[in-house]
Amino acid sequence: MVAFLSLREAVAELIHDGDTVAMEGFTHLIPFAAGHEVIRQGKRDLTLVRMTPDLIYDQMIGMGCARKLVFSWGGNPGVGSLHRLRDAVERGWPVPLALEEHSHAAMANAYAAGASGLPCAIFRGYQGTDLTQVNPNIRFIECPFTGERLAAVPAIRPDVAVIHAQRADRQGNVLIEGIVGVQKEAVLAARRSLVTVEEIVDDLRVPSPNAVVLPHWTITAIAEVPGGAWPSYAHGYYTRDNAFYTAWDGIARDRDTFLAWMREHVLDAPHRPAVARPVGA
Amino acid sequence: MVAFLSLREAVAELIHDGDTVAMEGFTHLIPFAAGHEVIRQGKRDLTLVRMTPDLIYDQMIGMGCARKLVFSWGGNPGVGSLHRLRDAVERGWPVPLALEEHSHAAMANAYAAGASGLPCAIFRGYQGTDLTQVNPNIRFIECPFTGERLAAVPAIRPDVAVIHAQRADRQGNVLIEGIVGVQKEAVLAARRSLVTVEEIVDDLRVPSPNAVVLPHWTITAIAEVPGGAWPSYAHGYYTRDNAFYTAWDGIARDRDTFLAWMREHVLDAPHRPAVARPVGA
Amino acid sequence: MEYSATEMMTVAAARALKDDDVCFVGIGLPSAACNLARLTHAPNLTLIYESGTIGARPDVLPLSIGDGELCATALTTVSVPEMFRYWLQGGRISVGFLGGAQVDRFGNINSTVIGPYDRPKVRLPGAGGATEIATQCEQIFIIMRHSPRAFVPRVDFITSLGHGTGGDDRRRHGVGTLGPTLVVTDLCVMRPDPETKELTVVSLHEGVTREQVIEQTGWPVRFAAELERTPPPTATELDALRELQARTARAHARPEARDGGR
Amino acid sequence: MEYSATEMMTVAAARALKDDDVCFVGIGLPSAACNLARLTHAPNLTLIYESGTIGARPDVLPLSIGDGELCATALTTVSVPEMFRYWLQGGRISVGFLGGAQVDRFGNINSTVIGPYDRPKVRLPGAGGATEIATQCEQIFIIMRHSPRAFVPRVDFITSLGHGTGGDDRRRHGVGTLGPTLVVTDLCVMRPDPETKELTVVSLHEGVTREQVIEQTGWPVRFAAELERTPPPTATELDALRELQARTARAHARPEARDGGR
Repeated sequence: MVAFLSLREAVAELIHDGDTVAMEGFTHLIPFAAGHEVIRQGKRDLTLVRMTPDLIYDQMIGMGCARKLVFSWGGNPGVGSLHRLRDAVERGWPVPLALEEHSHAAMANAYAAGASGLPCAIFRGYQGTDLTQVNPNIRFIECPFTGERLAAVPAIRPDVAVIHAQRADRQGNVLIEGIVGVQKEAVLAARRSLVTVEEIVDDLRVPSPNAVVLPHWTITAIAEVPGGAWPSYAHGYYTRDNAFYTAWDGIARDRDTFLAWMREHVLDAPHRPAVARPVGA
Repeated sequence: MVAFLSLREAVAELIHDGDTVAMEGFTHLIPFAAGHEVIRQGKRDLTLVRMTPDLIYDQMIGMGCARKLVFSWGGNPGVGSLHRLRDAVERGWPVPLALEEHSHAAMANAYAAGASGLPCAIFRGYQGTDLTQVNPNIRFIECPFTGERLAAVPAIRPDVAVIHAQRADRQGNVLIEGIVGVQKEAVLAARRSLVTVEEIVDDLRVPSPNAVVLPHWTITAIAEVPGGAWPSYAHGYYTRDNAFYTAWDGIARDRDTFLAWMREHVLDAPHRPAVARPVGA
Repeated sequence: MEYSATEMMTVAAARALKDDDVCFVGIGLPSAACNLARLTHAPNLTLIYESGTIGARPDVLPLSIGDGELCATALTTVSVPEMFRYWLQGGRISVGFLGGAQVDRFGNINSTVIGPYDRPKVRLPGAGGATEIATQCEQIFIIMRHSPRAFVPRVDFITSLGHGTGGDDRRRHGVGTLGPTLVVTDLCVMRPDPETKELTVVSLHEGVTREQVIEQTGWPVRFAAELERTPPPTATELDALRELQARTARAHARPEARDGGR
Repeated sequence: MEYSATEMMTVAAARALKDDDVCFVGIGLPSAACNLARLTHAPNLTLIYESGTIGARPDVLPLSIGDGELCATALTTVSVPEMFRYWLQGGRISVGFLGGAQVDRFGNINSTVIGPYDRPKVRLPGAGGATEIATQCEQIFIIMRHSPRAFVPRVDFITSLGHGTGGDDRRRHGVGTLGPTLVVTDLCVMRPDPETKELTVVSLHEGVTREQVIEQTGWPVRFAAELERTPPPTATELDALRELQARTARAHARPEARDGGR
């Protein structure tokens, strides 16, 4: 039965030190507020899984929550590097970060395999790339009909999936609309799931019979967190704060500036999503 | 470039004797009018692929269009047997019919593999069933990570996919809504594709950014055929003619009654979809 | 209140479903039982049809697995590949509800052929979703009319694995789910013996004798030591079922109007 | 009309796209070139971003691969697994448009690390979609600024296979697509030699000398026998590009209003 909890309660109950956590949202609907709560609660030794680590994992890595990152593209989209991710990888600050590195195709297939209850995914990929030299979780099988060599990766089965969505109804059914990324797959692949939503409503207002809807019995907990995807966006609610993404480059480049920003906007600001604040730096 | 053709032209140009043809639509949006045109044009030696052969393949098989059927459930849903299919299998009338028989899970995965450009699909299935004894296209592989034995089937890659959809816009983009079955996969898996639609419109009226839409550059030909899914149905246009499905049992049970019905409603009724006619028998 | 054996069977099957079950529904008898459960004691029961409809709440019973009524009343409708990959194989279904032409003493089901595969006496519809429903749902309920032709010592063709050759044979096929835990017929309720997995009569419907069951079963059927009597249908159950069947008959007989849009 | 080297590069890249191409678009320079093509000679060009947006027609350039503008203007938006399975791996894309940190003489691209993988000098973002874009699109166009650090004899890490070690090495990896057929830089246009597959300068932009290209290339670069001059940007091209860039700058600088819905 889905539980309607506060964000603080939900993160405390669902996410434990050492867990494998997938916080998904492909550019859109990134669960930033939930990431900030993970930081405030001082979670440690997480294995973070995410196709595009983005600012949310830059912040969590910079605050020392993670010991391993499974990913396929780790940048600030259209801006440049994730400086906290690089600092952790290149200089072990604040703690060393192990990497398991894939391509998007591999991660997307691995999530789909996780949602499908399969142990692995097969796809045509990874030919001629050096990624096969540095990631032992990339293997190959032969098609039993054609003999073609196909890539295989293990399914992603996180302990917890965390996503942000537009809205839930009072039964706990959730609607996701727009760029839907791998969120449905992440929730279905995970043992537990937390969905933060812009609003909880009487009528889910599903636009079509084929809309992306997660039934309540696939979700562990829902927390209403308006603005919970800022500085990413929620289609139909608010747009992406591209200016903040650009500003983050300056904030995150330096350890002290970063820590000051995190203190002011996350650590000392419990429970209030950062959305209402002016762009920092 | 998608071609807007009459149904007669489209079937003549796209479907050739000996082709492998997948006419899909899972209970909903079954392309009956296109099937009738195939019968009228006297196509022969087709390998027919379809998860649920339904009345459409019962008619085509009964009229001698097919030499092989790849399928997973061959009945008149909720009514009983497909008598023409059984007559072809059990007594070779009007021509013998070879069967390649799967489960739904296998066919659905095989279509998805075809759409994905893969040579095969893997899934967890077929354990302990005798289907593995009668279908050499069911094989097994080992997961390279866990050693688990997983079923494998070849991808479905038809020469032609034929589907019926609600509407197309004048560029040839197609909207499918409701029970969407494996139609998108069938079109993407096929070398050529024919989409019959209820109407061609200026504005596709897409209900959501995540609606099921086939871009025009994935389709070979579009034919406007209002009522083209009757006696199945088109969500938003007309409902399923369950009474006709029930009546079909009596029509198809006997070779002569069947031939008489086909003559009156299909062979001698070129180009007019049967939708407007009263239920036969 | 008088009732038919089919009504008793449908009611007994419906009762086995719990309010929080997620049920993969076959067409025909399973669909009637599942919807009866939803209309009586299990209003939150989630019904999933292999056509892709999740959380369907049909007002009338569908004739096919994909009637418009299912999609129109569902929470959401997904593609068929997604249904079999994310929902069934993904391990999300608690109960798979199946029928078939033959079931054997170990709960294996045949819906493919009577007689040899290459020269069938009767060509049946085939597997559909049943092969993987049988192995991927947490447990399987079977509903079938009792007859010696249907309840056979060994099915002619295993379409859907039950308990195989009995005992832990199911495990030997690499299948971790429970398999058939319940068979409801028009005469009785059967469950697999905990050890041998042979289907055993645990409850006789009102007015049914052991002899009748023995006569209608193709193997020397066993009875539980503490054989129960199935409680007869209540008035509430019968009313709900009959209203559902009446609505359904009216809906399917009607040559339906095309609702235009053109 | 005056123009910058970056403008020349973007225009030259845009020109390579045809009206009926289906283009998988990387963010940054590729996105600018693809949208310029769409706004000039190729109005029907289909742009696909890996976020799942098919047929996007953004009015301003997206900062990320998944800005709301892409979804709002797209024909349809699919899930990311579907994008990589049905659309990219499905063989539906005619041109993949990539950038990177390093490209080598055989068109292999590095966007992973400078230096050794375990002790990187610079940790780059990584593959993203590029690894499979490089092998699954019919052909690949590369757009990168020319410098000896970027145009290297051999990339430190092959993120995206180009022509491997040259010749038919790509085939030896089981890859049947054409791979990089065009490299556009701020100095010139390069194409692989038909035999050796070594990137060869086929056209110099206006005002650029052979010496400049030699200086900015990390290997002894070859020039085509019939070396062409890239036609300079037309006023139409420059106007369209500058208006696009100006709209984009305004849009991204603005702290955007939340548009409510509640």
